[in-house]
Amino acid sequence: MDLAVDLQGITKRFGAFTANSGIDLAVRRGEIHAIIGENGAGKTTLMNILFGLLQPDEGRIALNGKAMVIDSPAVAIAEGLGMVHQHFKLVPSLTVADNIFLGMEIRRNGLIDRAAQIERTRVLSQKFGLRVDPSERVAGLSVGIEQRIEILKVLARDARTIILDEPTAVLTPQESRDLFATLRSFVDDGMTVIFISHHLEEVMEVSDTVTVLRDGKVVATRPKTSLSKRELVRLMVGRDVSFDRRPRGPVDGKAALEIADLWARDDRRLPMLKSASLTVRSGEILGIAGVAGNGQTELAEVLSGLRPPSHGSVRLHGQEVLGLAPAQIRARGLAHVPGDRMVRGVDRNASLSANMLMGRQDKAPFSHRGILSWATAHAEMRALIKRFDIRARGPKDPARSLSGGNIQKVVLAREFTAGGDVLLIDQPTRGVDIGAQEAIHDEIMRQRDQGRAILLISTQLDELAALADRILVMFDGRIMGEVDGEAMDEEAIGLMMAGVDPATPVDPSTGIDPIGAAAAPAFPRPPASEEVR
Amino acid sequence: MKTLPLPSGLLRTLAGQALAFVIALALGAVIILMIDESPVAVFMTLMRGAFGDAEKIAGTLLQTTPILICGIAACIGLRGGMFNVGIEGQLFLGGFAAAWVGFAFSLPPVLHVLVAMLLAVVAGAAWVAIPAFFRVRFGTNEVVSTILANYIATLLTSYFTIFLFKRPGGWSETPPILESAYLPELFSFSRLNIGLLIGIALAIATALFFRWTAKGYAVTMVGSAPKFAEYGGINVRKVGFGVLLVSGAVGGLAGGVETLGVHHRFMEGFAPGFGFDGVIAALLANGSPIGTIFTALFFGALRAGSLLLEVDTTASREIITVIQALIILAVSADLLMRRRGDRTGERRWKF
Amino acid sequence: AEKVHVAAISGYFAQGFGVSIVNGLNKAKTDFGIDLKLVDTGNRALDYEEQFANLAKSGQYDLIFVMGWELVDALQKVSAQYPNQRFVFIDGVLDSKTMIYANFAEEQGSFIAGALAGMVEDLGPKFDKIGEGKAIGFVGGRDIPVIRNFLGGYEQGAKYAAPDVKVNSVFAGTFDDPAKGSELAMTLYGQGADIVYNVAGPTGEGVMQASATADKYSLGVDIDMCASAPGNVLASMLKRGDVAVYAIIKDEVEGRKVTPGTRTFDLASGGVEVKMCEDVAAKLPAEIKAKLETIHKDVADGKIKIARAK
Amino acid sequence: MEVLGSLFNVALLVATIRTTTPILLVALGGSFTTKAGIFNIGLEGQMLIAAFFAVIGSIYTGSSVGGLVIGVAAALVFALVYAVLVVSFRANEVVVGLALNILAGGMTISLMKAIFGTRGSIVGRGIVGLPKVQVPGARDLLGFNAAQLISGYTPLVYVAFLAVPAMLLIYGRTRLGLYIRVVGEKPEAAEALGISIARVRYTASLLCGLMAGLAGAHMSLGYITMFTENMSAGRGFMAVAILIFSAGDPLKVLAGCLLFGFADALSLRLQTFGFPSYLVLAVPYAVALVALFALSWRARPKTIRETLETMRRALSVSPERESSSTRS
Ligand SMILES: Nc1ncnc2c1ncn2[C@@H]1O[C@H](COP(=O)(O)OP(=O)(O)OP(=O)(O)O)[C@@H](O)[C@H]1O
Ligand SMILES: Nc1ncnc2c1ncn2[C@@H]1O[C@H](COP(=O)(O)OP(=O)(O)OP(=O)(O)O)[C@@H](O)[C@H]1O
Ligand SMILES: [Mg+2]
Ligand SMILES: [Mg+2]
Repeated sequence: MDLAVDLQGITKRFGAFTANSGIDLAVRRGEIHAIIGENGAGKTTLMNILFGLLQPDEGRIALNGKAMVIDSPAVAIAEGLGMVHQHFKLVPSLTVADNIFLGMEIRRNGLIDRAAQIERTRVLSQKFGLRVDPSERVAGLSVGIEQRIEILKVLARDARTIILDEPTAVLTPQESRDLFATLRSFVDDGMTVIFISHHLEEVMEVSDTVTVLRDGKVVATRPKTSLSKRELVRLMVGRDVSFDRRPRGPVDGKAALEIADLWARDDRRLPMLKSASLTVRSGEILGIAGVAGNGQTELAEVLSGLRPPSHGSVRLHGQEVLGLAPAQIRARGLAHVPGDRMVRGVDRNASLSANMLMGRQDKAPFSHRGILSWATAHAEMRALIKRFDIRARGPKDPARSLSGGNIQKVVLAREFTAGGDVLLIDQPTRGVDIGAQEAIHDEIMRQRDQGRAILLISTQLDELAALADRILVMFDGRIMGEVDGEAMDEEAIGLMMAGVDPATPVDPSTGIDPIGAAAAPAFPRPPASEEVR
Repeated sequence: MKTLPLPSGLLRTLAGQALAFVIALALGAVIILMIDESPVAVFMTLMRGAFGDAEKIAGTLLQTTPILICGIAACIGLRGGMFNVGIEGQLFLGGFAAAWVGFAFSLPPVLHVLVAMLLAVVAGAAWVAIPAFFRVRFGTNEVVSTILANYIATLLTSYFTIFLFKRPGGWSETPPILESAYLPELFSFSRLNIGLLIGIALAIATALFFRWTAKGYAVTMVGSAPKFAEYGGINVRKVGFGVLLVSGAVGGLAGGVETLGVHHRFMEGFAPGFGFDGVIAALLANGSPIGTIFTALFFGALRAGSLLLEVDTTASREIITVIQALIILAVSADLLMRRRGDRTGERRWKF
Repeated sequence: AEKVHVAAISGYFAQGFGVSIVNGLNKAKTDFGIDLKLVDTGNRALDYEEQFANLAKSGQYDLIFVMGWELVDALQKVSAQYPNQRFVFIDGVLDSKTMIYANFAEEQGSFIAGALAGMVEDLGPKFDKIGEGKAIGFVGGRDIPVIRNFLGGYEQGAKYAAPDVKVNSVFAGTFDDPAKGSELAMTLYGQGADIVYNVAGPTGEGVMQASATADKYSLGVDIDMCASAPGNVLASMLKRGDVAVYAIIKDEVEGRKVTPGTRTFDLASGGVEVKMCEDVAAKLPAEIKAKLETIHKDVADGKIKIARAK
Repeated sequence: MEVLGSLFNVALLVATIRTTTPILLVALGGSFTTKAGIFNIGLEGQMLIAAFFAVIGSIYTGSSVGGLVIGVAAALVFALVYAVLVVSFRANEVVVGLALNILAGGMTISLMKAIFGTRGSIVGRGIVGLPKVQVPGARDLLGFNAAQLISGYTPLVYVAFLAVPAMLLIYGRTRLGLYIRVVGEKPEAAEALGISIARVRYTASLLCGLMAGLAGAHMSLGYITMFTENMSAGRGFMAVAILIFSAGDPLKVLAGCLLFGFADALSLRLQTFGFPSYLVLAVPYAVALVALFALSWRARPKTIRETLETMRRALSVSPERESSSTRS
């Protein structure tokens, strides 16, 4: 057999945690080989080992039939391997051409020959149909273009085997389709593609062979044709799962959270939230769908007081809260599960109790006249560990010793018990295993049934389909339209996520553009926020 | 290698520090040999100079006091994520302010001390206020701004001392403070005064504050995870500003203690280097106030020991500076710590 | 006779006056075979008292020489605790009655140096390296009383010799930054000064070197600095610490036990003197040398009274 | 007017060039580490140790070049220790930097005492200083006054100022410069392309040591010809301050150093007009501090300004919503 990549018995441990355990992977030349698995299954780790960014503790690697020790990406690159990383690795202050030729600069008389690099980039770009402006700086380019640059970077190194780690997570469905066409053309040219995803549809659409990872082990490697979607899910998760819609009663509460004509800028000071208006009622789950980086983060941050708004109004139970400090907004009844849990949600080095204490360090029974009662905090944390089924040894464990999913549960536990009756939940199950996902969904439904108003931001449509009463779709900082949760039309949502207007946009009525967004250049989306720092 | 559970992790840290220590001492011994002295004699003299008798021990504690208080000032900043390297300047201003109250006003005994201390504290806080403001408002690097402020503070206090308040006919120093402003001494045979107790009490109070109060919790969180703290409703800027002010205030207090407890006046070149020693003591103790008691004691012992060294051997006292620097370097390398998998390294210091 | 044990303690052994003291001590050591211990105080006021106590407590030193005003408080305290220990305080007189004082009249020497500078200025451009306007300069280390005393003598001397001469004085704020000393001197030369007197330790060395760069004149201090910038150093105002300590130790060694009291080392007794540099002196008109002799005599005799700075 | 004339003249510019040079050399060295993402507070120590060994080297080899080489070598050793601890051992860069500063101070004094039997300063004793370079024809072409500006300095003065364009070229056009920038800005990107972060940071540290070494040698063999305790006198710390607000860009470093050098030269002059020395001596530090504050103040409030501005616009359009946007 003609193998481009042959991994045998790869094992990688991070401390006591085994991320890859005895993995065998054989990738034939000229195929698209998908690797799928849950978050944390070990996909990125495996690819980093293959690419020389990590060293395996055990196992053997052979490329193109040659046994190799890949102790640096340089070795992998020399052997014709290229990798497009899950988190892009471009240097913002450099131009597109500089980025592409970084590490293999074209030089004349010892100096970098910029003109030649730009020319070569242009040629490459044309040859592969990946359009970029070679002399533009990368800072400020959209994610889609950044991805093109990453692919060009790989191609410029004459890669014959390309690894793409979750390339579609930040793309719209349409952009994804373009990418797949490009990948196909690569394979037609005799190249090999390894493609990581946990989106079943994509895998079924483009791959020739599928390898499924679970808990750091290979559970199956099969030709796609022999697989059904249902089987794939079972392999990934280890049992049948259905994101069936949760049963629910009617919504009849009063308006708890009202947002009107809200505008805000992102970190680059570009308008990123444009005239958003919405209302969430008590006992209702309002879902926000959209590709990551379309203003959802900004919306959540403005609501919780973490980002200065430019304009608009936010009312909690009829009271204006826009512009108040986070603590004041919390005091008025908003609880917030942040999307970026490692940075915003916890202090990784603090104990679980200390993490639970955040926001209530001034309140009884945890503190009396400013003196903390750690005993109470530990007791409370112990109770939460039980109630939310958090896998931890005890309340004094540092947060960093927990897995991502369990850290998420700590955050949820804290926020759900914080006493707020409006819950702002951003990506509740990102990086959470399936079992825990169900538990979290149960908990969210329980909160709804208790009459809380819930604003649920998620990039996973099936999650929204299972939970939301209504779904709004965001694109480019605007709310594109609304879909009823009962009869969710995925096609319509997909179009709106890609910026296609279903009918008329929601509220351009006033015609006012208070922050000059219209005048601003078509501005790019920031890359998806990095989850682990 | 497996991750070891906490106790043995601590053990390894301690073993690592001990190893670092031994290496530093060995290097120090080599250097001592190079300058033609016997390392054994030098180390023995150091020990005798630091702990030889009650007076020597008191001398060690006397040296420890300002390092300790400055170290606590640094710890407070470090806990809140602020790197106050300007303690030296705060010390000078605090020292001057206390002296001024001490000689310019005549007050009843206890009150006099309290007022002088209060002004020292205010002066220290005021001196860090502008760097602190720019740090929290505009992100101006506090390390650099406080270092620059040190130079200005030293020159400014010299100016006050020599041009405005010079003791007539004397060296460049202010008039002596009145006896009512003296800090009580602990023993008849030493200048050691209740400043040491103030320092230890402050260390314990600071440790308790961080561990057991809601405010201390907020400061710790701002220091270790500022975005999390912000999200949790803590006013990060206010806390950061407050932390620097308090850190500066404690730096000023250190100056006040030196003035009222030891020198009983302010003079040019009043207490050079104690601010930096304090910062390093705090860093070596990893920002722990209790740990700083021990690192400060260690530095104090080295300094006190070196005074005898100069008299009893021909080695220069500066050899102590060399050994001290070697120890800091060796300890900072954390020899037995496992290096993490990521090779990109930290961009900024972390505690 | 018994061997004499001597200790000396100061933070300034590395600087001009301190160097001359060390020279005197070493000479005494060679000549008399005394036991000598030098202790450097460093710059932390907190340390001084322990350092004195360490020396005094050992009881083995017949005489302990002390130099530096910042040590005064610690010295007086320890001296009170060990009244039998004889301390020799160099360069000043304190209240304590149990100490020996070696006092220098640096204002007298500086007066002569100033007078010399004034007279050379008076020669005007017809003398090598002297410019139009009559201006001379002074670079001090830190702005402290002793240095002011030098400056005072220098100014009085210059005005005495040439009433219309302008004296520009600056301070480096430190004794340890020769680069700054050089820059200050360059500034003074640039502003028309032809002769600059330094009283600034290592900082002053920068002044001497600057006089070579600018090709103007400088005046050295404490020790003979003619070699620092040959051809550009007019003279050095020597403050003979070496003479003083040597004389005191000599008395002790020869059995004339040194007792508490003040010994003054002035122009008359050779404690301060102005040493001309040969190369430049050779070019000076004879009448200047003669006049300088007269002034020297008048100062030494007390005919010319010089105010001390306080 | 006359006062101004005697204050601002060619001599002031010449003095500025002299006072700027040592800081410029050391700050340009720091630029390498800053760009490579290392905060190097140990410049002061590298400079001091180089100044000392340059003098030692000059005495032993009897030549100024020998002194220069040995001084730079000493700074390189310090830079190497710094790199080993910070890059390989991941030690806290501030602790290591401060400790190396202390080490340099203690070592120079101890060695001085061991070698020369005294501490304090080394003057004479056969130290050979660097020669002054007379630019040929400068006086004929430019006249005496202007010629002073470009001629008659020791070689390292020219090196310092020529290093600025050289470093622009290094950062802009060479592979090493590119890698240094990338490693500082986005280490992951470098790592993913097989560029060794450690190697680049070591290189940057050593280049920094080289320049700091030149700065030190300039202090003791060029600016003046002697060594004295602590003779770097805070210039390394000034350089660090300049590096912070210039982010290591050579042109901004030059501007910052000139500003400081000018403030220094000017403050020395102000003394001759009767200002108290202690206050005047604080001027350069105050200038640096104010510059630091002013630049960070300028850099930051854009967000604030913009938000305020958009809010004002929004308010003028829909005044009834006035109460809503009050956060600044
Ligand atoms: N450097 C590291 N140190 C410790 N644990 C790590 C490290 N890198 C990864 N892990 C852990 O290894 C496991 C596998 O991580 P990996 O990134 O390979 O998952 P993945 O399958 O790519 O997930 P995702 O779909 O979220 O990208 C996770 O639990 C992760 O937390
Ligand atoms: N993979 C790498 N990782 C880190 N640094 C590198 C890497 N490759 C080159 N460098 C650094 O970049 C600098 C320039 O390298 P280069 O290969 O251009 O040197 P050179 O061969 O002397 O140059 P030239 O071939 O143009 O004469 C060197 O300092 C080198 O250390
Ligand atoms: Mg991954
Ligand atoms: Mg004196």
